[in-house]
Amino acid sequence: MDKMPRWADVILTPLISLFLAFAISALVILAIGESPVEALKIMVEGALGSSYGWGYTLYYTTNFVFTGLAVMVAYHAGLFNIGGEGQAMLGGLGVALVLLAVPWPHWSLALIGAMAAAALFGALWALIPAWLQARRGSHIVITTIMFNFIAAGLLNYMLVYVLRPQGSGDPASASFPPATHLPKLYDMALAMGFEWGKNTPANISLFIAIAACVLIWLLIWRTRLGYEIRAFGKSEPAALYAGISPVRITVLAMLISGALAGLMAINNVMGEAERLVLNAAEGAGFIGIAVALMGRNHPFGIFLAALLFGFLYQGGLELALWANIPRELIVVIQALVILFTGALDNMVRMPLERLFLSIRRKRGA
Amino acid sequence: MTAGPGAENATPAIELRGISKAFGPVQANKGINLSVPRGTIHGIIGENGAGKSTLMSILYGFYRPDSGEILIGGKPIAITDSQTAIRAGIGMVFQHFKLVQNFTVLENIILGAEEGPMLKTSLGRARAELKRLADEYELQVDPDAPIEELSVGHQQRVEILKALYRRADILILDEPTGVLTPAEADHLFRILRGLRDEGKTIILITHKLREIMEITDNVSVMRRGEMVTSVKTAETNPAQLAELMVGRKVLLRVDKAPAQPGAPVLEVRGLRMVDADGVERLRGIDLDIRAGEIVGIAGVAGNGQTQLLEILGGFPEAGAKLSGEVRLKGEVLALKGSDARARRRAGIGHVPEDRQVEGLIMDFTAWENAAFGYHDAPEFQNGPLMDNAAIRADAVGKIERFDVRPPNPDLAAKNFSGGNQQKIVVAREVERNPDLLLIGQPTRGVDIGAIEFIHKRIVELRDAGRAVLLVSVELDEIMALSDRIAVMFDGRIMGERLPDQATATDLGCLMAGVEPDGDAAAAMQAHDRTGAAR
Amino acid sequence: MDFSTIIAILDSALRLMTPLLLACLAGLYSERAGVFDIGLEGKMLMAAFTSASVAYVTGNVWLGLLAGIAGSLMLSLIHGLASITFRGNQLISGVAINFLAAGLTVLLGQKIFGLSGRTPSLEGGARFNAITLPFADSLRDVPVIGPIYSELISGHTILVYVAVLCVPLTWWVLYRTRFGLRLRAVGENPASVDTAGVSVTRMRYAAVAICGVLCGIAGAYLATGISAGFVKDMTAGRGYIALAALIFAKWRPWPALFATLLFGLMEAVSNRFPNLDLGFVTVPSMFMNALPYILTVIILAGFVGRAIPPRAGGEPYVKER
Amino acid sequence: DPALIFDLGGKFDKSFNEAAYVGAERWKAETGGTYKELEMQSEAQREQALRRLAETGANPIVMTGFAFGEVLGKIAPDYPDTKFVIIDMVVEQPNVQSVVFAEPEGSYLAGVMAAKASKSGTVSFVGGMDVPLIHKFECGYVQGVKATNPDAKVLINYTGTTPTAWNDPVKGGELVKAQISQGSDVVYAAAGGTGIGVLQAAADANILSIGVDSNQNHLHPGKVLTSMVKGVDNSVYDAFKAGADVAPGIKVMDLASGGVSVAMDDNNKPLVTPDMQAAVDAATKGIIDGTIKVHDYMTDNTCPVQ
Ligand SMILES: Nc1ncnc2c1ncn2[C@@H]1O[C@H](COP(=O)(O)OP(=O)(O)OP(=O)(O)O)[C@@H](O)[C@H]1O
Ligand SMILES: Nc1ncnc2c1ncn2[C@@H]1O[C@H](COP(=O)(O)OP(=O)(O)OP(=O)(O)O)[C@@H](O)[C@H]1O
Ligand SMILES: [Mg+2]
Ligand SMILES: [Mg+2]
Repeated sequence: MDKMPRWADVILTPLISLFLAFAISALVILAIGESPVEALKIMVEGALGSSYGWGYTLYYTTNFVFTGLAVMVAYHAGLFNIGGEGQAMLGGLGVALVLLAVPWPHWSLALIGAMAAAALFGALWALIPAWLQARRGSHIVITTIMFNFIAAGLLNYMLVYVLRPQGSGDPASASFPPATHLPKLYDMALAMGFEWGKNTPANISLFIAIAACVLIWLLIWRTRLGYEIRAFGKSEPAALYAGISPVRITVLAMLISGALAGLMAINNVMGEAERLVLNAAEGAGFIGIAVALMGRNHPFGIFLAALLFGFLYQGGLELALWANIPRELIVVIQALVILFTGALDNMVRMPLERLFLSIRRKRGA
Repeated sequence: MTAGPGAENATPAIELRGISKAFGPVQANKGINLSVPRGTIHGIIGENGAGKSTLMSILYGFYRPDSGEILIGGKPIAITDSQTAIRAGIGMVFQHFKLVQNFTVLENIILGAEEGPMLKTSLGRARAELKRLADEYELQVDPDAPIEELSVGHQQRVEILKALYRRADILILDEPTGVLTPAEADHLFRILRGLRDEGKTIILITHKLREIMEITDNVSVMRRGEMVTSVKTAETNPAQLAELMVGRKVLLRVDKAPAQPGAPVLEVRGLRMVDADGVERLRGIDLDIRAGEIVGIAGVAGNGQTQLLEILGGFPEAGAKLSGEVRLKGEVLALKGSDARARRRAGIGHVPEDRQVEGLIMDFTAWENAAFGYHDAPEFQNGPLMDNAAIRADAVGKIERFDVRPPNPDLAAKNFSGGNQQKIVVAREVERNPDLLLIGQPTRGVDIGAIEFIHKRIVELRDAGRAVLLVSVELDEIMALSDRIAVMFDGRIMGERLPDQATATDLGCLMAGVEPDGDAAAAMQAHDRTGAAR
Repeated sequence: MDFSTIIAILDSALRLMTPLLLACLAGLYSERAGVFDIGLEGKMLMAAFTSASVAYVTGNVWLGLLAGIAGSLMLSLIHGLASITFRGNQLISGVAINFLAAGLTVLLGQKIFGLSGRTPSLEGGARFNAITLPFADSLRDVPVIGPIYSELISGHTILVYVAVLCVPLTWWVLYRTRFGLRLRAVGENPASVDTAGVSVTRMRYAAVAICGVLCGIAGAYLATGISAGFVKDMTAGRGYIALAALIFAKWRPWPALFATLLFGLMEAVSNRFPNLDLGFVTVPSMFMNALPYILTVIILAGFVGRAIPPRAGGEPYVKER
Repeated sequence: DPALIFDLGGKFDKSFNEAAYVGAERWKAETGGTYKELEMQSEAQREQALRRLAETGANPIVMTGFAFGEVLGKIAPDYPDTKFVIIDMVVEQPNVQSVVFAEPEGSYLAGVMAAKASKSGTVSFVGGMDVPLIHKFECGYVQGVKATNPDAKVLINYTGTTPTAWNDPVKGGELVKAQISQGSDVVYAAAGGTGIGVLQAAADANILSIGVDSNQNHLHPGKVLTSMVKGVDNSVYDAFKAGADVAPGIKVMDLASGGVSVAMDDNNKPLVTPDMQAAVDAATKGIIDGTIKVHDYMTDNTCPVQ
């Protein structure tokens, strides 16, 4: 019944869209008087041309995978969680509190503790909007937006008045003890006998992010809860008919979503900064929205989209470093990528469908 | 083909030549020719998905044909959008009404046909015109009532008024009676005859052969996108039409042995329900159903049947207050809150009235839908995960046994025709072998082939000693299937009848809230008053 | 709190309300027509930039206003293409527009003015100045009414009055005109509009364009009305707040005025009382800064029921699947 | 070549980062040399940027902002041959020069001028975010005000808690208006891009304002009382000029060394009365010779006066 082969839909369409996005970006680069070819070269080499570039690309990817998955889980339940940013901030707070308060003997234990704290804090920050939506009908889009602002205020307060070491001018927590430092991919590669990604922040969290992709895929498409989340997200009356409780699903989906957003903190707070800084989440919560939507709300797609955004982030810095191009160009390129692959994809798909239909007709005739 | 009354006019009102339309790979219409003489009622029948709605939508400019020619009054015309169709004098009442739910009747009627940029003048004129039309054609509706508060029958009147307001000469009605009570349908037919006698041309799509025989002058049969035949109604008969339509012989009557009622399965005592707005929707229902019998509930939609089914199914609308007692096999069922899951475990199966909104997740595949509501059954679990292989295998079996077409478990529910969607729901609920099956509007919009099949399954379930509660606005269906008939009106059960003793007029009176001995005119008036659901 | 303090707070609330109200009404047109728009922020930002740039270069704020509207309209057109013509995901399109505006404004600003996204400060005719309403001065000393008229009502830039007048205007358009009827219908059930012979596409584009115009005015107000020039990211999340207000107002014009005024008021109050001293403890500034958001949540939870969006909202109109 | 890294605010923040940029440009104009510059986009890029620049041989590498402190402390030992200069933070490494400014001293002078200029006896302060660095400004300012006029009232506002707090001229303007309605007639802004709105609103309402970091007197001539100038530009210029020979250690830029000052130029000349000038001179002298002790908020997280 499909209008075109699946591979064309899944691979060809996004590729052409991506190409269009980059073509327009090239025009923008030309317009500000730089060479697009040079820029592309710098970006690709800087982000993917060395283990160093990959180390950073994968570090950003890890952040976006977590926030993308967070948006996705809520989305399947028909909930639009704009609060990933605040939940990620709270996750960072949880990580900092747990790592500073408990004398962890080994990083592995610390990681478990930090994951629990990050997930718990993120989940709790999502719980209130979820509960308000389920019980009071308060629109989750508003409440999660508000909770982002409230989280920023809370973090600001905690860092300036509670967690900041005496005498430090930096609104940041103390550094976490060395025993809690996560192994970097570099260390892991060394242990296996080769050198990879020296001095890059990519760390073991990447594997946790990949594991999260698999687990979330299992959750959504292989468990009863996932089935119920999807059913509820598609049709609330049908969910009621089937005995699925809207309150339960709303709350559970948002808890999982918030926990995932919170979990991002093990990568940026625990894995990279090794302390909590004011601006820790850095908009990754918002990027997560784009990543989830572009990844078609599927973990595999989300991983690819996160990789794309990781590439843009890392390539963007290299661009700023080696060419006279302002960092905002990267924001424009991101915007174009989101626009073409996410919103204007039918512009590519429609003619493609027609093409495949006419090919099929010819063959049929 | 030959013309009906008014045949002296040689040029047909509508002529379609070689109309083809494809939706992607689906060829919905293939080279269709059709000619409809002026001043006739022309019936079109065909299985679900045969392409009837598509063809009419093309005529109305909703879809554009891939090829073919349309002639109105003998003149070729390119109908590129509905505006052109309206100007050519075509009006259409769609299968799924195209009304804005939170607009008033008046607003819906003037939408797109306003006079001038200000609403006030348009509304004033429309109000007067509406009154004239309403009087002339017996199409009374409250012009200021919001659509969402009207019964479907009244919503349909609004659709017809919309077309008449636009001075349509050609009126297309796509399955208009699917949602009407017999009284409403009769009323509609009276109007249609009146319109025909005025010289208007009417195309009527329906799945009900009785209606074709009763009202049409000519009838065309469609199958799989093609026009199979067009004949004078007087020269054919239902069995022949059914065979033309489905391509095989169809049994038009339900064949069932007398019921052998056993122990009571469902006992309802004094069930009351007040909804969130404080309106009392059920006013003390007493009802018993025994094992091995089908109890049919007849009634105009909106008299509490929906609420009754939902309460028994375990999901009363939010904020409703319930009282009374419900027992299943002697066990008292808790009436608090919403727990459809517990009801299923207790042995109640439920085919909901609206399959697309409640019964199915339209974006789920057929196999996922085949377990919907039973997805927590132990046989579908595999440790912490769901056993998708088992669910799929189970679904494949159901699809085969219920002849769901196309037999593709991976197709999304929305891509099946209405009849086949219904088969998926019925298969899911019937094959669970519930002690009590609640079934609402089992064959709404379903073609006769599928109706025959679904009816057979319901009777088989009864014969296996199960209790069935059937709610339908189709009196024919109620009469054909039920072992006992209860009539609901305004949240009460007005009376019970045995099918062989009940007559349509008798039931009609009860449905209008009048004891059968009361005079018929009062009944009709009462019926009109209750037309508004709230 | 004395009377003059109340007047001052309300006065500030009015100014802070204005961009929110314009953006909120912008969203109202778009969403009432069934096109969701989380790109209000980006459109305002783009408009703020183009209006400030043109106002600076020409020295004429009215040209600046036009440029602001044009800048915002350009993004509206993209949103329309994506969500109407190509039936794309409206949320993604909105997100993309926000990014695009954040990047382009700085990129262009840097190219043109070399100030990394800032425009030079606007002076004189390049910005909207406060208007003194007739008799404002002579009425000043009349008790109660005087201050209300001459301090609160008089003395705002013209765009503040425009914004407030847009409320009855929007109400009138929506509920009293043919256009409004069709607009509301297309957001509830586009098929009903289509079968009534009215183009869904045209209606939706019109709505999206009006949204662009209003966002343009909002952005121009930010850069040339309430302040004097563009600073990168100067919308500072107001587009999202406007969106929240729109849902709060349940997509209706008068409640939109109320909702945005409430947001303005809460911000004005927290500006006025930055360090609330409760005697035993001084509430930290962070809490006061977050107070408007906390109050919003509380009000939402306590007093506003379920908000039901236009039924066809967020979904592209598809006839043939 | 030397290199300069700007903090998240971006190089044209009209304030701190921009001052650094001005210094670098002055060096470039004078020597004809070239330098590499980089703007931060995210936290994780700090370390990356430092390493990348160090590896490409940039020397010295100057960075603005306390946020680099932690990272620099970590990576400086990896590049012993590279000199680093960090502004606004102390990093104790043998190859790092830490430049810290005595913001409280400069702010104190600003406070003295504000108190002298105020007719209402109420002055005010607008900070970007409620963070320790900004409290330093605030506390020094309040001390100066109170020392000059013990009865004066100081109104204090912070813009917000998200990064947009530094780029919200609209809110900055509203905060000033709220302060004016409470009687303030001199406002001191330490709020980055938000400060532009503060100065604008003050000028519109015909009250005086005090700029920060760079000399902002020219923004609204005759309406900006003064600017508390941090000699970031000089520090960058000096570091670039010294090249690889930058002296490690802590460089305190205070009043005495001319590292901080209140800007006096043609734009604010009419506003500075002889009385005011005398008070500033006296305070300057007192601070330099130690008879006036300006408390630094950061040492104990408190401010002696409110
Ligand atoms: N909007 C659409 N997009 C894609 N395909 C469609 C669409 N509408 C109909 N079709 C296809 O056209 C065929 C004809 O559908 P149509 O709705 O005309 O059938 P029908 O005869 O009216 O059926 P029913 O009796 O159920 O109303 C369908 O089988 C379907 O494959
Ligand atoms: N995306 C699609 N691609 C192909 N065919 C489709 C698609 N969606 C729907 N159809 C076809 O549309 C036909 C019927 O669609 P429709 O929704 O009109 O149901 P229906 O048969 O009219 O049901 P009902 O009578 O209950 O209204 C089906 O035959 C189905 O195959
Ligand atoms: Mg049909
Ligand atoms: Mg159909």
